[in-house]
Amino acid sequence: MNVLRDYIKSLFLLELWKGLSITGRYLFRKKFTVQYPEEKAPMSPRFRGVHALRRYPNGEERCIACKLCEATCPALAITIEAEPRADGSRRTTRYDIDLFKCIYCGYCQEACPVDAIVETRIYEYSFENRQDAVLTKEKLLEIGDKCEAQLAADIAAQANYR
Amino acid sequence: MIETMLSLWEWLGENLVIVQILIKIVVIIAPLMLCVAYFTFAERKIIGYMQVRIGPNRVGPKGWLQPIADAVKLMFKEIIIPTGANKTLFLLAPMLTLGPALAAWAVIPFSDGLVLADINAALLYVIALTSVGVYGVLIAGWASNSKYAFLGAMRSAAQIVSYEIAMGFALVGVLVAAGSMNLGDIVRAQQGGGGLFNWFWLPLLPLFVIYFISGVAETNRAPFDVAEGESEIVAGFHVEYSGMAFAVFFLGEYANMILISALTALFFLGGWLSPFAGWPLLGAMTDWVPGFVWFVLKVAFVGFFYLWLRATFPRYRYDQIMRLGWKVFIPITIVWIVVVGLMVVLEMPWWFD
Amino acid sequence: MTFKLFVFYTFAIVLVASALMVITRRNPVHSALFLVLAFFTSAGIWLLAEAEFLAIVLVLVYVGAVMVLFLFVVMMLDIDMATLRAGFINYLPVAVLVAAVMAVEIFLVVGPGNFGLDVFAPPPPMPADYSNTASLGNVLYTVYMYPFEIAAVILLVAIIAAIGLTMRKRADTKYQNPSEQVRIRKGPDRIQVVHMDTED
Amino acid sequence: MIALSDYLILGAILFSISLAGIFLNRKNVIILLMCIELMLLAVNMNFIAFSHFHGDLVGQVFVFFILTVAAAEAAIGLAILVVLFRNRLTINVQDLDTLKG
Repeated sequence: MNVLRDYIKSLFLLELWKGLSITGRYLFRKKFTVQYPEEKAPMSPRFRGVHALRRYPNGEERCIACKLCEATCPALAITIEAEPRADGSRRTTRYDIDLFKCIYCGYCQEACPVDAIVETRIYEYSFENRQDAVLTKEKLLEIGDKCEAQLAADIAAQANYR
Repeated sequence: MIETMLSLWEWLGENLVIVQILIKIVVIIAPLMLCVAYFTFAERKIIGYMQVRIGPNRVGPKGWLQPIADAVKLMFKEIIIPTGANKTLFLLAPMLTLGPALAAWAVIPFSDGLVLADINAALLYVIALTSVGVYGVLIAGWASNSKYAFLGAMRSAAQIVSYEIAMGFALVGVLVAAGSMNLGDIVRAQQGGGGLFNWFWLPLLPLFVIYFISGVAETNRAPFDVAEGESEIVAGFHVEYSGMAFAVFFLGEYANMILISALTALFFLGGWLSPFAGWPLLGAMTDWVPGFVWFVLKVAFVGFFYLWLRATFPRYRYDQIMRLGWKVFIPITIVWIVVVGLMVVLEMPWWFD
Repeated sequence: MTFKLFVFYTFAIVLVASALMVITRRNPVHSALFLVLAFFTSAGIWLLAEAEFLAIVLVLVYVGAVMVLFLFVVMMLDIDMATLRAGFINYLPVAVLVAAVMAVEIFLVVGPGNFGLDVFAPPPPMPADYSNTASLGNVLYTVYMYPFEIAAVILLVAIIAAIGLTMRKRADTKYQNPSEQVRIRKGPDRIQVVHMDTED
Repeated sequence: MIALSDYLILGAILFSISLAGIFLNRKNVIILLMCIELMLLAVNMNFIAFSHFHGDLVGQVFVFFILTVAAAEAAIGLAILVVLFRNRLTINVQDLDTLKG
């Protein structure tokens, strides 16, 4: 009996019709496509885009040149040079992130004891020269200044989970 | 519109023969190429919809200019000829794919009497031309001087030659049922009071299925596209092609698909006949629709099936393709030819009386 | 010169040229492709002689099947052409001489003197509703029934012989048996649900 | 109009060419097979021409049989060739000399 059933099944291509009916039904399903430049997908506060260096509210940069981020970076994308400043505090003289090397893992952000280096929500960026891919300290700080409100909000939202 | 076309046709018939034939060829080929271009668009759209996305929608309103943009892009790309390739054959191969696919349209009747060459051995001519199509693939693979291309060509040649047999046998069944090799006569043999139940797809159901599936295999389309097999041999026989040479291959593949769809419509789905002919209410309501429209609708229906299959099934393994062709299709066709012969001899009612 | 004659001569010139290419090309793939061209042109010439069925069958059988087989074999085999070509020039004079003598002899027999237009008048063209296929079929299935069946048997023997000659089961390669694979059913063949007790 | 002699001469030229081909390529089995096909084509040409000029279908029937036999011959010939190449790695006719009486 089973043999006969299997035979009829294969003769009338029943399983193939089953497959066709699935794709046939999906033809009329609602489509999920996001029309990118006009619409954008919602973003998590943990989103890891291009990097930024933050400042304290009084304008002092947070980074204390502990070099934990440089040490933890798996792609060796971060280069830091530091010297004591005139007032004796330790600050970086150079803080470069090579975006060609960076894999946006977010380890630098986690390693940072003072929440200085963070990853922003910015993901639409491009370069026209290879040199532009290396983010210098000035550029990082500039990005940080621009997104400070968003960054502070995101860090606050995540505070319970850290 | 069809009436004006018909009268134009007759007017041309009374004048210069060569010019008239050339004009007819242009009248057939130009819309056909447009159809081919928009078939690629339809494919991307339909497969997109089946995968719950919307497909190309950026170029022009609703993406309608996408095929034009593709064509323009391909036209301006460089045709790279690989080192050690045989230049003449390399450039000849795409034309050998496209040529037979277009030449076969000479005998396709679009409506009653609307055919370029009304020859007696039309069916044989069509089989001969589809069998010539394999040369483009074979020569492309060999002339590319590339292992992937060559492997793709070898696979595809063996596959095409194998499925041609099943296809030919299926057509023998049609031939026996219709009693003629003229495509117009084959369609006229499907005329009757039952509308779509008078067509050959019902008495020749196994042959219909086999013909269509063999057609899919013959045109190297999914799920029988081992000749391309992106995951195994990159893109198969046309891996070395670029620019316009590649575009011609592409056109050839889609022209072949439309050709097989048209042939399926003619042989099994009653060509230009109305599906509701002779039906009490619908028959009278759809009486005014010209045959050409029915034909186009049927071709589009079969073409849609091609895309549907591609969106649904995973690629066959090569040895299973060969098994299917030789050990399943050929025996079934032979058995059904005998059955059809019996039906014709016994003058079975509805179809063969 | 009528149009028909012009077509005939064009085809004839292409046919002879491609036949010459077949025997002189260094690369056998080119030879095979020129042979394809020769078959195509002769199909054209046969059409002129009102043998549509055979012309199309020539394309179907030779171009579509036999020559694909030839090309397949030529492309697959790794042939050392240098040794095979050795002696080509040496045999050229003999070949040309023999071929020329042959051609002249046949020409003397079948030349225009014996088989020209004035001896054999061109036959009247067939009526428009004449079907070469149908009439050939009529003859083939009545008078030549037995030879036809013998031809079928010859083809069958050829199929069996070709398969028998080239079929081999290699012990050193792994292969799957698709017939066995498709017989697998969803039930116990494919997956087996094993019941296991939890440990505590 | 095309005369019968035109067809016959064309057939004769084809036949001679294929004969020369057999002389020239006497070591290469594949080209030899192709020359035989060409020869059969020449013969078929004569049959078709005579059939046309006599208004008799028998010539065409004969061509039909020649086509079948030639197809069978090509299939078996190529099969032999493949087996040959597989076993001896050559298709040179001169190397096929192990069958000594």
